[in-house]
Amino acid sequence: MEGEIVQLNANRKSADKEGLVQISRRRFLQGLGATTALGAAACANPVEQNILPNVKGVAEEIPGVAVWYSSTCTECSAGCGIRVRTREGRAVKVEGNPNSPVNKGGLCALGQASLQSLYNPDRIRQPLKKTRTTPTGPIFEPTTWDEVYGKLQEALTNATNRKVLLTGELPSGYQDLAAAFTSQLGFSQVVWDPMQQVAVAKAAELVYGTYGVPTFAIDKAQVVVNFGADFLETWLNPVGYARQWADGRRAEKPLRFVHIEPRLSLTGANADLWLKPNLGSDVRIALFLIGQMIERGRTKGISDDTRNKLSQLTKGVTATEVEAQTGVSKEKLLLVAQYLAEAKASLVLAGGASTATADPLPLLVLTNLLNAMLGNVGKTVDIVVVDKPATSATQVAALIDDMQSGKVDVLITAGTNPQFSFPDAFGFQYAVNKVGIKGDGTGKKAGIVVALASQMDETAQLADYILPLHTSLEDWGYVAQPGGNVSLMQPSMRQIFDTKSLGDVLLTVAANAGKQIGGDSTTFDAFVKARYLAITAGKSTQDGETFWRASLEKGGYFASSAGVSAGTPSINPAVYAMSYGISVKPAHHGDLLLYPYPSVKAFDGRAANRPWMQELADPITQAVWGAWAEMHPDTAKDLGIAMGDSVIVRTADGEVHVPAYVTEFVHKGIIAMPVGQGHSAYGRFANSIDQGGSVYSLLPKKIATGADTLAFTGSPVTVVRGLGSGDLVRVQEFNSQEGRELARTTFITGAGAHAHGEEHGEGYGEGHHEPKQMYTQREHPLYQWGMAVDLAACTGCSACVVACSAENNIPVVGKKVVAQGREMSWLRIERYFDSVETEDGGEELKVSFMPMMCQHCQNAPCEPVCPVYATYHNEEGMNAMVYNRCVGTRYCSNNCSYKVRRFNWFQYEWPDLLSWQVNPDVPVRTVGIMEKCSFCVQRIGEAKDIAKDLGRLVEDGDVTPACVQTCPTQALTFGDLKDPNSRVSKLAKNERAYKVLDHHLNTQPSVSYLSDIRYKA
Amino acid sequence: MEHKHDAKKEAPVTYAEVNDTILKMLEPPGTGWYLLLFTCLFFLAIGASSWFYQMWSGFGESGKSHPIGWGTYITNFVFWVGIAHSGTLISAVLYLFRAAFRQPIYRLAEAMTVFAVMTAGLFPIIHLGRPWYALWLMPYPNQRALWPNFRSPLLWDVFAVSTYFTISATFFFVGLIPDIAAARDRATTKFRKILYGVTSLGWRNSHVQWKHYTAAYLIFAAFATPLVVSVHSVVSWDFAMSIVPGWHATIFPPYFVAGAIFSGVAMVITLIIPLRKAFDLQRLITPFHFDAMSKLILMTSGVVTYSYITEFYTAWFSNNVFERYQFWFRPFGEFWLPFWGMTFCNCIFPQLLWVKSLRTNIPFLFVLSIFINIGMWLERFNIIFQSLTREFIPAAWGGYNFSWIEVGITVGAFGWFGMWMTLFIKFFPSVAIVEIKEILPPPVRKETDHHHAAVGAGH
Amino acid sequence: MVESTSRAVVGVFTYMDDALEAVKSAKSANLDWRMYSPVPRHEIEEVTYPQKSPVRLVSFACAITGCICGWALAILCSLDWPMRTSAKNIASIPAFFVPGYEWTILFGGLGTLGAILAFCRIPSVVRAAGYDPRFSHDKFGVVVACSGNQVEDVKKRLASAGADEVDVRDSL
Amino acid sequence: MVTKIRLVIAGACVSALALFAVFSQWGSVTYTATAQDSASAYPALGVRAGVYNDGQAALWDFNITDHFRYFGPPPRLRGYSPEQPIKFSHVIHVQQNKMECQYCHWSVSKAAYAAIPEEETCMGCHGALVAGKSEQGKKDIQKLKDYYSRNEPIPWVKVHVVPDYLKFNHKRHVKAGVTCQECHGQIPEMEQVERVSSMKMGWCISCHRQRGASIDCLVCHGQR
Repeated sequence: MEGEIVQLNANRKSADKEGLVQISRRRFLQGLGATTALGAAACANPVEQNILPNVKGVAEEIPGVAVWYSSTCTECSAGCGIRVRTREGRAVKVEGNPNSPVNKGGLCALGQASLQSLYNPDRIRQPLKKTRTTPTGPIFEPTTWDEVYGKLQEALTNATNRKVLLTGELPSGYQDLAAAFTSQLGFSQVVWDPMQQVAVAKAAELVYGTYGVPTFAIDKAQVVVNFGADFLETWLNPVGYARQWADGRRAEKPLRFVHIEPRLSLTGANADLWLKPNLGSDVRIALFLIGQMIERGRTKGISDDTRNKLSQLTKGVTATEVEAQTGVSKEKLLLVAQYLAEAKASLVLAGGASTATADPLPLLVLTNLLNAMLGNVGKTVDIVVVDKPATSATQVAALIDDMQSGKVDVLITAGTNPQFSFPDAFGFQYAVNKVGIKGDGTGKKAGIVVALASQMDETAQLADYILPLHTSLEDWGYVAQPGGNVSLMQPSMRQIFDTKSLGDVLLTVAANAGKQIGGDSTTFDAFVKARYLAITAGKSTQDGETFWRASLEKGGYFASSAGVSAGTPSINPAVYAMSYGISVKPAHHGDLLLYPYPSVKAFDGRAANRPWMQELADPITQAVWGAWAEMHPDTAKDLGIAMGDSVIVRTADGEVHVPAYVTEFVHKGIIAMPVGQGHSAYGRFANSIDQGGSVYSLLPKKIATGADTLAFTGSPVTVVRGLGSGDLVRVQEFNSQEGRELARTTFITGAGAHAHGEEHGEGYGEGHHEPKQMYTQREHPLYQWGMAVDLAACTGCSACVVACSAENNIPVVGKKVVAQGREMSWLRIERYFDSVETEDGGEELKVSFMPMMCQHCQNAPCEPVCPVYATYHNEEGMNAMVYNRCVGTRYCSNNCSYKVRRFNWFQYEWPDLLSWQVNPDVPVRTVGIMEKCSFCVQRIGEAKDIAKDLGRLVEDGDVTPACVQTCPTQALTFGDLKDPNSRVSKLAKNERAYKVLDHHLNTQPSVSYLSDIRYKA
Repeated sequence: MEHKHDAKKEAPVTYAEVNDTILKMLEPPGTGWYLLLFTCLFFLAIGASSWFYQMWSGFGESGKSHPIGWGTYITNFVFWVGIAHSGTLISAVLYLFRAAFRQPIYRLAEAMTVFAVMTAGLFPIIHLGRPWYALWLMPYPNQRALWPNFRSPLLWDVFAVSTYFTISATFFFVGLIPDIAAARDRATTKFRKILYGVTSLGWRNSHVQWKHYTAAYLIFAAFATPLVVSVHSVVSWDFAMSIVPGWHATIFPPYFVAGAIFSGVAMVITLIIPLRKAFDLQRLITPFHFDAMSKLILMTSGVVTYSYITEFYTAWFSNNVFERYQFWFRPFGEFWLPFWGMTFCNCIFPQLLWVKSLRTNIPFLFVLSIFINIGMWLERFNIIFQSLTREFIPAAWGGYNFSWIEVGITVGAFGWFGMWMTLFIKFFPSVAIVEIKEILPPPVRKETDHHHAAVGAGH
Repeated sequence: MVESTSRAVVGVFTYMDDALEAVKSAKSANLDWRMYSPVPRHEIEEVTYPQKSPVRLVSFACAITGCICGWALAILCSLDWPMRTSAKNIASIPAFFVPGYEWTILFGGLGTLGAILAFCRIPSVVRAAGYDPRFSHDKFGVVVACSGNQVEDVKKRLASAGADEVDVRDSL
Repeated sequence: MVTKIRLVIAGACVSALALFAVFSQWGSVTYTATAQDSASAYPALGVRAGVYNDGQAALWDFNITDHFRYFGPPPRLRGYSPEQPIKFSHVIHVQQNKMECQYCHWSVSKAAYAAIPEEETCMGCHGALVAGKSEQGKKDIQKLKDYYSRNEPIPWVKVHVVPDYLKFNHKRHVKAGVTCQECHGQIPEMEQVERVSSMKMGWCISCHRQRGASIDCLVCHGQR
C-alpha cells in the first residue's frame, strides 16, 4: 500500500507526457498466434475465465439488466438532475434526468464526465498523512480514519485561534450540515468557488434590492443583448439556459441575439450579431443603450426620477463618441438600440469574463437598469427566485492574512481548491504552512490542516491529513434550488475505496467533539432523509416513506415550473453615483490585457483531470489537451508569433508558457486564455500537460471593487516568443466551408420578419425532391432509423461528444496521437467561420456548428468497397459495422465523404479504474479495425427487446442514442423514418431540412440537418 | 539502320555462342554478386523488422491518419504492380506482335514481372490493420458461412493480382523450361545438376514437345495480353470506383495501364544496363533494343502526359467544386513538390528522347530510367495522398505523418525484389536461350530464304 | 513410340535440313523415329508434326469453365448470404465481371499448363532414348527405333542424310 | 469442329456445376436434431453425440486452432470441461431431484445473461435441510457454506466462453422456445459440465437459418 502512495506522488512529476497510448503486446501475440499452428496451440489455452455469482441476491437487480438511479449532478452549482445507469453494481453512464426542471433531461459535457471523477485513477483510496516534504512534493502515507479523527479532536481541543472550514459552494445537503457544524463547533466557514457570479448578485442587490443572482427566462425574450455572459458554456446554469435559448430560437419568431465581448466565445458564436468592443469599454455601450432607450421612450419600467437621473448620466454619450471609445461602429450600436427598443420583451445579460474585471459593478448595474427600464423584470428576469452565492473573495483573502499571522489553528478544506484557483499573488500556500504554528517563535505546530477530498489536488497537497471522500455518485445529499425544488442525491453504486461522505465526516468530527449537529440523525443518509422530508413537508399527501421512495425514483421534489415571478426593482441611490464614477473613466487602449475565461473543457480547472474533457475539442479553437493563448493576427505579427508557437505570457505576478493560438476573433488588445489548465498536483491527466503553468498565477492580488470577487480580467500582460513549438493540437485546422454548403443557414431578413427567409447556398431545399436512382432503393420491413439535427438549436457545447464517448467505449488516445490526426471520437462538432453578406452589403461573420456523425447513408459509399462485408446495409436502414469482421483496409474511411470513420491505430487501454466505466453492452475494439457511430445500436436492440416482451413494435421515443439524450437544447432527434408520424420524420420534411453533400453525391443520408436560423445583420 | 552496319562487320551469332554467352552467366558468382545479395538481404531485413515492429506496436507506426487511410503502402503496391506490367507487355504483347526487339530482354522483364508482383502482393497485406486476417479476402469455404464482398474493388484486386501472379509465373516458368534443360545439359556441379534436372521437368527438346510447347506458348501470350490490361485497370478501379475527388475518373484504367508500361520499361532499362555490362551481353542486347525501348518510353510518356492534362481538363469542365479544388490544390497547394517532381520526371525529362543520339546513350538512359521510376512513384503518391488529404469536408482535412517504418518497409521491398533478381540471374538463364536461337538463321546446308535475324549479326 | 526391346540409332546433325531429310527418310521407311532440336522451328513442324496441337482445345475448355466458375462464384456467394451494400443489387452483374474475367484467364492459363505437362509428358524421370546434351546446344538429332536387323539400314539412311555421327544404343 | 466445341462447352458447364455443388456444401452445416426435440424426459445416455454438431466443416475451416489440442481443449471448444471449485452435479440436482433449470438459472428468461445462481439460492436448501449423502457431497456442501459465511463468491470456471464482440441474449432464445439442451447439451447427465457445442458462428447460423431467425450481423454483433 505504501508503494502505491509513493507512486502516486512519483507520478505527479513523471507523468506520461504522451497521454494514454498503451499498446498491448498481448493482443499482438494473440493475433499472430492465429497464423501459426504452434502459436495457436500455445495461445488457444488461455487462463481460465471465472464467473462469479452474487453471494446474496440484490433486489431489483437482474444480471445483464441496467438499473437506473436518480441523483443530482454536483459538478457545478447548477444542480442538474441526473440518472445514473448501473450494470451489475457499477455506474456506467450518467444522463440528464428529464424530471428535473433545471436541465429537462439534458446534461453538459462536464456532467457526463462526472463518471470520470468516480473512476478517476488518481482518487485517494484511504486516509493519508503527510510524513515529510521533499523537493518534488510532499510524501503521504496511509493512515486510519481513527488516527485522523483523533488528531483533529486534539487540535480542536487545543485550538485557541480561528477554526476555519474552507469549502466550495456546497450542495445544500452538506451546506446545511456545515452550517450546523460551524455554529456549534465554533468554526467559521469560508467559501471559494471562482465560477460563482458574486458580482451579479451584488449588482442585483443594488438595482433590484435583493442580493442574489436572478433567474432568467431567455426563451421569453425576443431580443437578448448579452455583455459577455457565457450562458451557453459555464455561466450559472448552462444546460437550462441553453435549452431556453434554443427554445427561443426555434419559436415562430426566433429570438434575436446580440453578443458583446472582446473575444468570440462559444456563446458569442451563436449570436446573430457579435460586437467586439475594447476590453472594459462595454460599459459605454450599456450607457449608450440606456441613453437610446430614454430617447426612444422605452423607460416604462422605472420611475421618472430614475429616468431623469439616468438621462443626466447619458448626456453626451453619443454614438460617435461611443464608437471612438469602444471600436464598435455606430451603425451597429444604433442597430442594437433599435432591436431593444422595438422588442416587446427583451433581456440584457452581463456576466462571465466581461464582469470579472477589477470594477465589474458599473456594467452590471447598467444592464440591470436596462432590464428594469425595458420592463423585463418580472417578464424575463426573475428577481424573486434568486441564487445566493456564498463565495467571498474578501473572506478568503482575510483567511489568508489570518493564517499568515498565525491566527488560524484548524483548517479543514472540502470541495474547493484555492491553492490552484485563488491567485498565487495572495500567497495561499505560504499561509497554509503557517496554520497552527505557535506565535511564540518556536515554530512548533499545534494546529492541523485537514483536506477532505476525493482526489488529490493542489490544496490537499498542503494538508497534514487527507480524508478521502465519496464522489457525488457514491453519496447521499440534496440540492435545494431556488423556487422550492429539491433535487436528491443518492449513491448509484457502493463506494469503491475506504472513503466516507463529507456529511458523515462532519457528523463524526462533531460527535467526537460532543456535538450533535445532525439533529436526530447520526448518519448522513438519515440526515438527508430527515431534512428532505422536513423541507418538503406538506407538499405531498403521501406518507413519509412512500413519498421518500417516490422522490428517490423521480430525483427529488419538483414543483411545476411557475414561470417568472413578479418583482419590482428598488433602485439603490448609490448606483447613480457609481455610474457617474465610471462615465468619466476612459476606455482602455494600448496595452495588451489579459482575458482569462472559463471554457466548457475545464471550467475553472475542476475538469482538468478527466481524460474525456481533455480530449474534447474546444468548440471554438478546436484545441485539445492543455491551454493556449488566443491573440489577434495583428498582435501576433507585431510580436513575431505564428500559430502554434510557444509563447510566454507574463504579468507582474507571474508567467505561463503556452502555445499561441492566432485568431482574428479576439480583440487586438487582449490575450485570451482559458483557465483551468496548468495543474501541478491534480492527477496524471491534468499534470501531463502542465508544462506552462496556470493562468491563476498571472492574476494580481486584487479584489474587485464593490464586489466580493476577484479581478480576473484586465491585467496588463507582455507576450514574448518562447523557445520551440508550443505543442498546440487542434482537431480541425481549416476554418472555412470553402463554399461547400455543408452547414447551411436560413437568413431572416428585415426587422423581425418571419423565419421564411432567404437561404444561404443554392442547393438548399434539394433534400425534398427525389433524385432519379440507378438502383431500386432498399426496402425496410419494420424500421428505418434516422436522425435530425437542428443546427438552429445546436450551440456547439460538445456534450454529445462526451456522451458518445461514455456510451460507446471510445478510447481517449492522448495528445500525441490526436496530433497525428488519430482522435477516436465518433461524433465531432465541426466549426466553420464563414463570412456572409449583410443587408447593407457589408460582410459579417457567421459561425456554424455542425455535429457530424455517421450519416448512415442509404447509398453509402463505404459499404460496397469493403472486401469482407465488415460494413453493410441492414434492414433497418443502418450502415452496420461489424468490428470482428474488419481486416482494416481503411478503404471505407477513404471513401466516406463525411470522414466519420475512425480507425484503431493502436491498442488503446483504459488505465485501472477508468476501465470500470466501460459499457458492457458495447464491445471494446481492438487494434487494426475501423469503427464509427452506430446510432447506439445497443440501445436500439434494448428497445426492440423490451418492445418484443410487450408484444408491440418500437414506438417513437423508445430509442434515444446517447448524443440525443444528452443534448441540452434537444437539437438532435432520433426515430423511425418509416413512421410518418414520428418526430424525426416530421423534421426530415421540415422546410429547413437538407442532407449534407447529398445533392452532390446522392448518398441519401439518414441524418437530416435543419439549417441554422440567423437574422441578417 | 545504323547498327546494322556495325553488326555486319562482325561474325554472325551462332547457336553455340548464344548458349555459351548466356550460360556463362550461371558460372559461380564473384564477390560483387555476393555483395549485391548481401545488400538486398540487409534491406530486406530492415523491411521485415519494420513490418514486425509495426504489427507489434500497432498500425499507427505508419504515417496514416484519419483523412489519409492509404499512403506509401498502397503507393508501393501500385508502383510494383506497374513495374510488373512491362514484363508481361514485353513477353506477351510484343510476342503476339512479333516485335523484333523483344527476345533478348524479355526473360529479364518477365523475371521482373514475377518478382515485382511478389513484391506488390505483399503490400496489400502489409497495409491491413489486421494482416493476420488477410485470408478473409479469399472466397474460401469456412464454418462462418461468410463470403467476401464481390462488389468491392479490393476483392477484384485479390482476383486480378492473384491471377496475374499465377499466370505470369506460369508463363515465366514455361518459357524457362527449355533453357533450364540447356543449362542442365551443361551443368557440372552436383547441386546444379539436381537443380536443373528437377526444374527442367525432364525436358528433351523433342519435336512433339516443341509442337505443343509452341502452341501453348502462343496461347499463354494470348491470355496474358488481356490480363495485363485488366490487372492495372482493376488496380486503377481501386481508386476510380470510389467517390474521392481526384480518384473518381473514367480515364484511370488506360491512364494506369500506360503509366505501368512506362514505369516498367524504365525499370527494365534500369536493370538491363548493369546486367549487360556485367555479363558482356553487348552482342545480344544492342543499341537497337535500347532505341526501341526508348521509343516505347517516349510514347507512354506522351500517353501519361495526356492523361494528366485530361484530369485537369475534366476537373475544370465538370464545374464540380470538389474536383476543381483538388486539381487546384495539387500544383499550387501545400504539397506542390511531389506534383512538380512528377511532372518533371514523367512529362518533361523524357522528351529529350526525341533526340536520336540520346536514345542509344546508355548512361543517359540509365539516369532517365531512374528518374522515371521516381516520377511514377510520385505519381501514385500524388493520386493517393493529395486526393485524400483534401476531400469533401474541410473540417476533416488533415495531413500525413511520415514515419521511418514506412521508409523501412519501402526499402525492404526493394531488398526483397533485388534478392529474387540477384538469385535469379545466377541460377537461371536471365536471357532467353531458345528464343534468341529461334530468330537466328538455323544452320542449313542449303541456303534458302530464311527468317531475318534481329539479334547481333543482323542478316 | 520406341519399343523397349528394340535398338535406337541416333544421328547427330549440324544442319537442320539434313536432319529433316533423315526424318523424311525414316518416315518413308515407316520406322519409328523422334527428332530433337535446340529450337522449335516451323520448318521442323511442317515435317514432323503437321497437325494442329490439341492444347488450344484444352485451353478453350478450361477458359470457359473458368468464366462460368468465376461468375457463378461471385453470384452464388453473394446470394448465399445476401447482404446489401449501398443500394447495389445483391447479384451485381457489372461488378462480377471482374471475377468472371480473371478466372477465365486463370483457368485457361492453368489448363494450358496442364495441357503442356500432359502432352509433353513432363515432368518425366525417364531417360529419353538417344538424347544427347548437344541437342540443347547447337545440334539436331534424329533417333530411329528399329529392331536389331534393321540397324545397318537405318545407320545408312542417317549417314546419307548428312549425320555428323551415328550411334547405336540400346534403346531406353 | 463444331461438335468438338459443343462438347467442350457442355463439359465446362458440367464441371462448373460440379465444382459448385461441392462449394455450396462446404461450410454449410447439417443440423442434427437433438433428442430433446422429440422427447420430454431425459433420454438415455449417448444422445450427446447428437449435439456434437458444431457447425464446422472441419477441413474447410482454416482456423487451425481448432485442430491442435496439445494442451487439451481450449475454453472455446466443445469438449471443454474444466474442474469446478465445487463438484456440483447436475445429475443429482436435475436428473434425480427433478429440479427445473430456471429454478437456479432464473435470469435466463429475464435477461441476456443466464446467471449463475446466488449462493443464497444454494443455501436455501443446503443451509439447514440438505447435508449431502456421499462423503464428497458433504465436503462440497461444507465448502459452499464456507464461501457463504466468508461472504465470498464461488469462483466457478466459465465453460461456455464466447468472445466479447458477441452479444447473446438468453431471454430471446428462451422465449423463442429454444431449449437449454439444444445449445448446452444434456446437462442433466453431466457430473461435471462440459461444453458440447463449439458455439462458433457457423453453429449459430445454421440454427438461425433453419428456424428462419434473422441473420443480420447486428443481431449478434453490436447489440444485446
